[in-house]
Amino acid sequence: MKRIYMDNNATTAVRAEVLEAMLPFYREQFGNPSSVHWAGRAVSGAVEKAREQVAKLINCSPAEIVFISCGSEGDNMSLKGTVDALRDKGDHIITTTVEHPAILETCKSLEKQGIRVTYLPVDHNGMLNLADLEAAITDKTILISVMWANNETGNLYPIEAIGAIARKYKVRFHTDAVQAVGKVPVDVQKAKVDLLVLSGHKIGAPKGVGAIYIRRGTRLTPFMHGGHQERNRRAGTHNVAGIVGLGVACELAGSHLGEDAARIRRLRDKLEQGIIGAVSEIKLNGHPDPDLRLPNTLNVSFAYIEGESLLLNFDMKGIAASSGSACTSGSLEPSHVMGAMCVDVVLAHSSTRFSLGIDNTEEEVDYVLEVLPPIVQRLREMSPLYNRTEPMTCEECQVIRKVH
Amino acid sequence: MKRIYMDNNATTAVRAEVLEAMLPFYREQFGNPSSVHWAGRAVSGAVEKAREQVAKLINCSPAEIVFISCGSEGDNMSLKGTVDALRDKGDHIITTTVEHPAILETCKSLEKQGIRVTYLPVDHNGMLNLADLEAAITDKTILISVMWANNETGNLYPIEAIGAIARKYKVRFHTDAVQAVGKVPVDVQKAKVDLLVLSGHKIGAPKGVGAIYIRRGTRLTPFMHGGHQERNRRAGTHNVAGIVGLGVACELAGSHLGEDAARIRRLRDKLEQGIIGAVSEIKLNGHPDPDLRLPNTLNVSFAYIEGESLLLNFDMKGIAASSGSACTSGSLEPSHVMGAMCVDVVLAHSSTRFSLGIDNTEEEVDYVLEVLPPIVQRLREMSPLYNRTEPMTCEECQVIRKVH
Amino acid sequence: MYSDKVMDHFSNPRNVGEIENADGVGEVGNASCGDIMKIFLKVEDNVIKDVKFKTFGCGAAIATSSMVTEMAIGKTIEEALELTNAAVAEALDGLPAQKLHCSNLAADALHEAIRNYKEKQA
Amino acid sequence: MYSDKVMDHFSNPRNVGEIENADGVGEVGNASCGDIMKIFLKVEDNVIKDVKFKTFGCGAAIATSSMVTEMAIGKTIEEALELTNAAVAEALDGLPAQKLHCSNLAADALHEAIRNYKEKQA
Ligand SMILES: Cc1ncc(COP(=O)(O)O)c(C=O)c1O
Ligand SMILES: Cc1ncc(COP(=O)(O)O)c(C=O)c1O
Repeated sequence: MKRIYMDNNATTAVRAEVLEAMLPFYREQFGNPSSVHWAGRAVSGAVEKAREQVAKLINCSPAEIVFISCGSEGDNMSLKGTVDALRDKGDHIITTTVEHPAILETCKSLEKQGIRVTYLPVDHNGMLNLADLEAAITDKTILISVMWANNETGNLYPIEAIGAIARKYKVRFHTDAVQAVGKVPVDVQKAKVDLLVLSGHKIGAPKGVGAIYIRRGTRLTPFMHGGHQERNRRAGTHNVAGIVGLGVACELAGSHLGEDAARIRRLRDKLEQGIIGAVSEIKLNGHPDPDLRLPNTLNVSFAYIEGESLLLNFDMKGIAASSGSACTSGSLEPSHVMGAMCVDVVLAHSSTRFSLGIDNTEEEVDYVLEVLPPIVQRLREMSPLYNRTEPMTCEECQVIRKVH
Repeated sequence: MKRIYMDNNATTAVRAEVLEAMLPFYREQFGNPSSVHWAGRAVSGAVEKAREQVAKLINCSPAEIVFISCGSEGDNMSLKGTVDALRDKGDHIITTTVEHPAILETCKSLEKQGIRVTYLPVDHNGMLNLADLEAAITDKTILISVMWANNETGNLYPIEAIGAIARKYKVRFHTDAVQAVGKVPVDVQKAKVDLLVLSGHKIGAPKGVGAIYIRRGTRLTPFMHGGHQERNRRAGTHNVAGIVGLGVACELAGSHLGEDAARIRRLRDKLEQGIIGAVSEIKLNGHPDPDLRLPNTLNVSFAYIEGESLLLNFDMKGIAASSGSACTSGSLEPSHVMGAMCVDVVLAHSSTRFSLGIDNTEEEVDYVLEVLPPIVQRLREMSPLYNRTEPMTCEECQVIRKVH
Repeated sequence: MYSDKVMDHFSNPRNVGEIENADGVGEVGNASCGDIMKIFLKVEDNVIKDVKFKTFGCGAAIATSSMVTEMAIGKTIEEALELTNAAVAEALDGLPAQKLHCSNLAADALHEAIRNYKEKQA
Repeated sequence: MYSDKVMDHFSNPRNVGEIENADGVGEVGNASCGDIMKIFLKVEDNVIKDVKFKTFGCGAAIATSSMVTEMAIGKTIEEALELTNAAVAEALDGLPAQKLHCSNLAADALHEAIRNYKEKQA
């Protein structure tokens, strides 16, 4: 069977060059970079080289990069570390309703400790109103945290403009750039961010490694206490192979960013136009202007059908995508991002994300466009909501209205 | 040049079988185990299999295992998560002066939040007095944290006896078993521990993966907030390859534990006896009874010389070991473990740890025994403390007395 | 995740559709899970002669709907009322834990349809 | 970590030993770093004719001790007093940052020895 992977925002395959670079660090150069002997020396240089590669991709100094285990760790570290370091300055954080759970759940845990959090709403396109952001800042605000790109819709947020506002009010600015790095240009100087988080497995490096940019002079209480690794900023023996892989993945991403993005963008646009042309009663989720979304992401809802059924049908044809349906999220509610955008809850349940990557081809897009319309049609025929003549029951209305 | 690695307590090489098991999960089975499609399904089973392998090694149920990124994370999670979950019950933790920094630094950070910590002293052999432990328990005590085996000396602590005391007083019991798992039998039921931490890279799995055992029913606030991974106990995309590697390493460790330990123990004993026989004025650090130490660990101080010089000389002969010297620890003080054992500070600076592993051979031990005595002699000849006739200056006395 | 039987019923659902002038129609839905199931009955001499369904929902919702129609056909009303959600799940060789509480409503929909049938009779 | 020059002086330290009936002896030590350096001088006509050292300490401590002896021999007392720890580190092509503050005391030991020499003269 054909296997078409269009779920690159969930995770990516490790790139061949990345794996090759990693392999020597499992058995030959297996030392602990903190050791002074040959086994340690053989690897400490490799860690520092990776640090330079990561730094180059986001335009910072290597000393400002700290290696961590994943994007979630970086988000926890940024928020909790800031609250601990700046608690005397204030107790207020501003973020958005469309952040990844790594931010939202961390904020909830901070609220239990007495931190006040403003969750900025978004409009129907999933975009922020910067006047809202500016209005939310008080003299107790210690952090603004806005993601660079949304994982579900691909929406790109105006990070430079937000950075300028943060500077104006002298508020620290953190961005979860897990979905942005490697897909669009990311420059921490231009964007004036103080903390930025990236994760390896979204850009062809392995799972279990990430990095956080900490602008020089940014006081941040460590999240992981212990040994002296990473100049006391993150304890735990270095994941050397993972770090080496992350470095190579960043270098590859940087050197091909323009061409890769353009090619993937063409495929995404073809898929988008193809679906819009072939299937009626659908809704594009995220910003209608494809320039304001990641070049690889398409999120679309198919009225009357539920996302998991769609995914399973796609899967039977070898197509891997993802869904905002409650049934696939591990929670009982459909996607909070769809909810924040006031997408009708039934449509939210059918929101389907196609996230392309460097390995996708035009043939794959053609294949998806071929098998998708009949699957949608078949499921619609099975749906009690489709071609309905009687009015909806109370229960159903409730279903459809139950969006904030 | 010969390369003899005797620093297995710092980190180990990834075992060939482990690496082989990991490789398919980088490029072929690269999916996110949380995904419902083929790419996710292909790996979620592998994660669950690894969970069973880890559970079997320490005799718990797979549902009680949570995968994490390293030992330090597990220690942070255990302490911080317990304090958050049980804060209403009390504000007192009991630990020891010889824990790894992942415990000690975490305790320091908790002290800043108002938690009271009792650091139990150890005797000259590095052992605890269980009457001290019992006497330290109050009705505000929420956690006892004692390591299973010490990383520097190899000392094994009486975990079963401590578990019994903890049960008697109904206090939660955590053990940092990073150095014990895979080297000695570890059974969480027998030991009555509630939380246990292990780290992959100490047992032939890669760096960047570990596990925590959380006894069923143990309330623990998550350390890493975010997605629903690990049944909401640890957010972050699974490090699938690392987890698979950890599983295989645990299985290998379990199936060969007896023979491996016996063989390594014979080599360690030979090294120990050989050094004691060939070099005068040395001090064995840790318990003199080798049964009360890990089978692979030997820690010895060489009077009059400093540890880094020794290590560098060993290194020039291809021997990798480690030292309690300040110069290699990344801090300004020599090993806190030597300090806690009241080892004279000059001797502490020369404490040298040989930690053997499955790959060491008898020839390697012979080689070390051949090159070590002349190195020690040469450095002693160079030392102003050796064969001294005049009395020490004030400054020197201070050096030697400055131990708690 | 799903058993082979679930996947079979999901990919080849039995008795999809509507029955015109049905003797009983029942619908249940669960907003948070995104499942709505609608069951149509044809009853003759107290025996269920035909059942059809339409379902908006996940794989488990569709498979349980399909399975319940197969299980109900030929049963008396009383027998059909004894069919439980658990029995449906069992007939499918089980369902994933997180599906048991929210997508396993097909027997409820059947009971709703029988209630509607009885109402009409009365 | 260490430069080649440091490693050279560490593995083949110059002028190790003591001078019997030395004209000056100086010792400095730093408890927390575990470094103690002792320098012995032979002085003739205000010129350092011979220097020997004994050092307890890390690689940097031994290398700087060795280097300072090489740098001092042949210098006048005044010239030798101008030798700094920084100059010693530089002559070794630099030292790792964490070594600069605590293991780089060889020039201090030399100055101590010169002070001791002057005291004896007075
Ligand atoms: C006893 C002990 N605890 C914790 C750790 C920390 O483990 P990791 O480096 O995996 O974070 C180590 C190893 O460095 C250790 O020896
Ligand atoms: C926007 C965003 N932030 C954070 C994360 C968390 O990253 P990780 O899975 O590496 O912890 C993800 C990916 O799942 C993401 O898409």
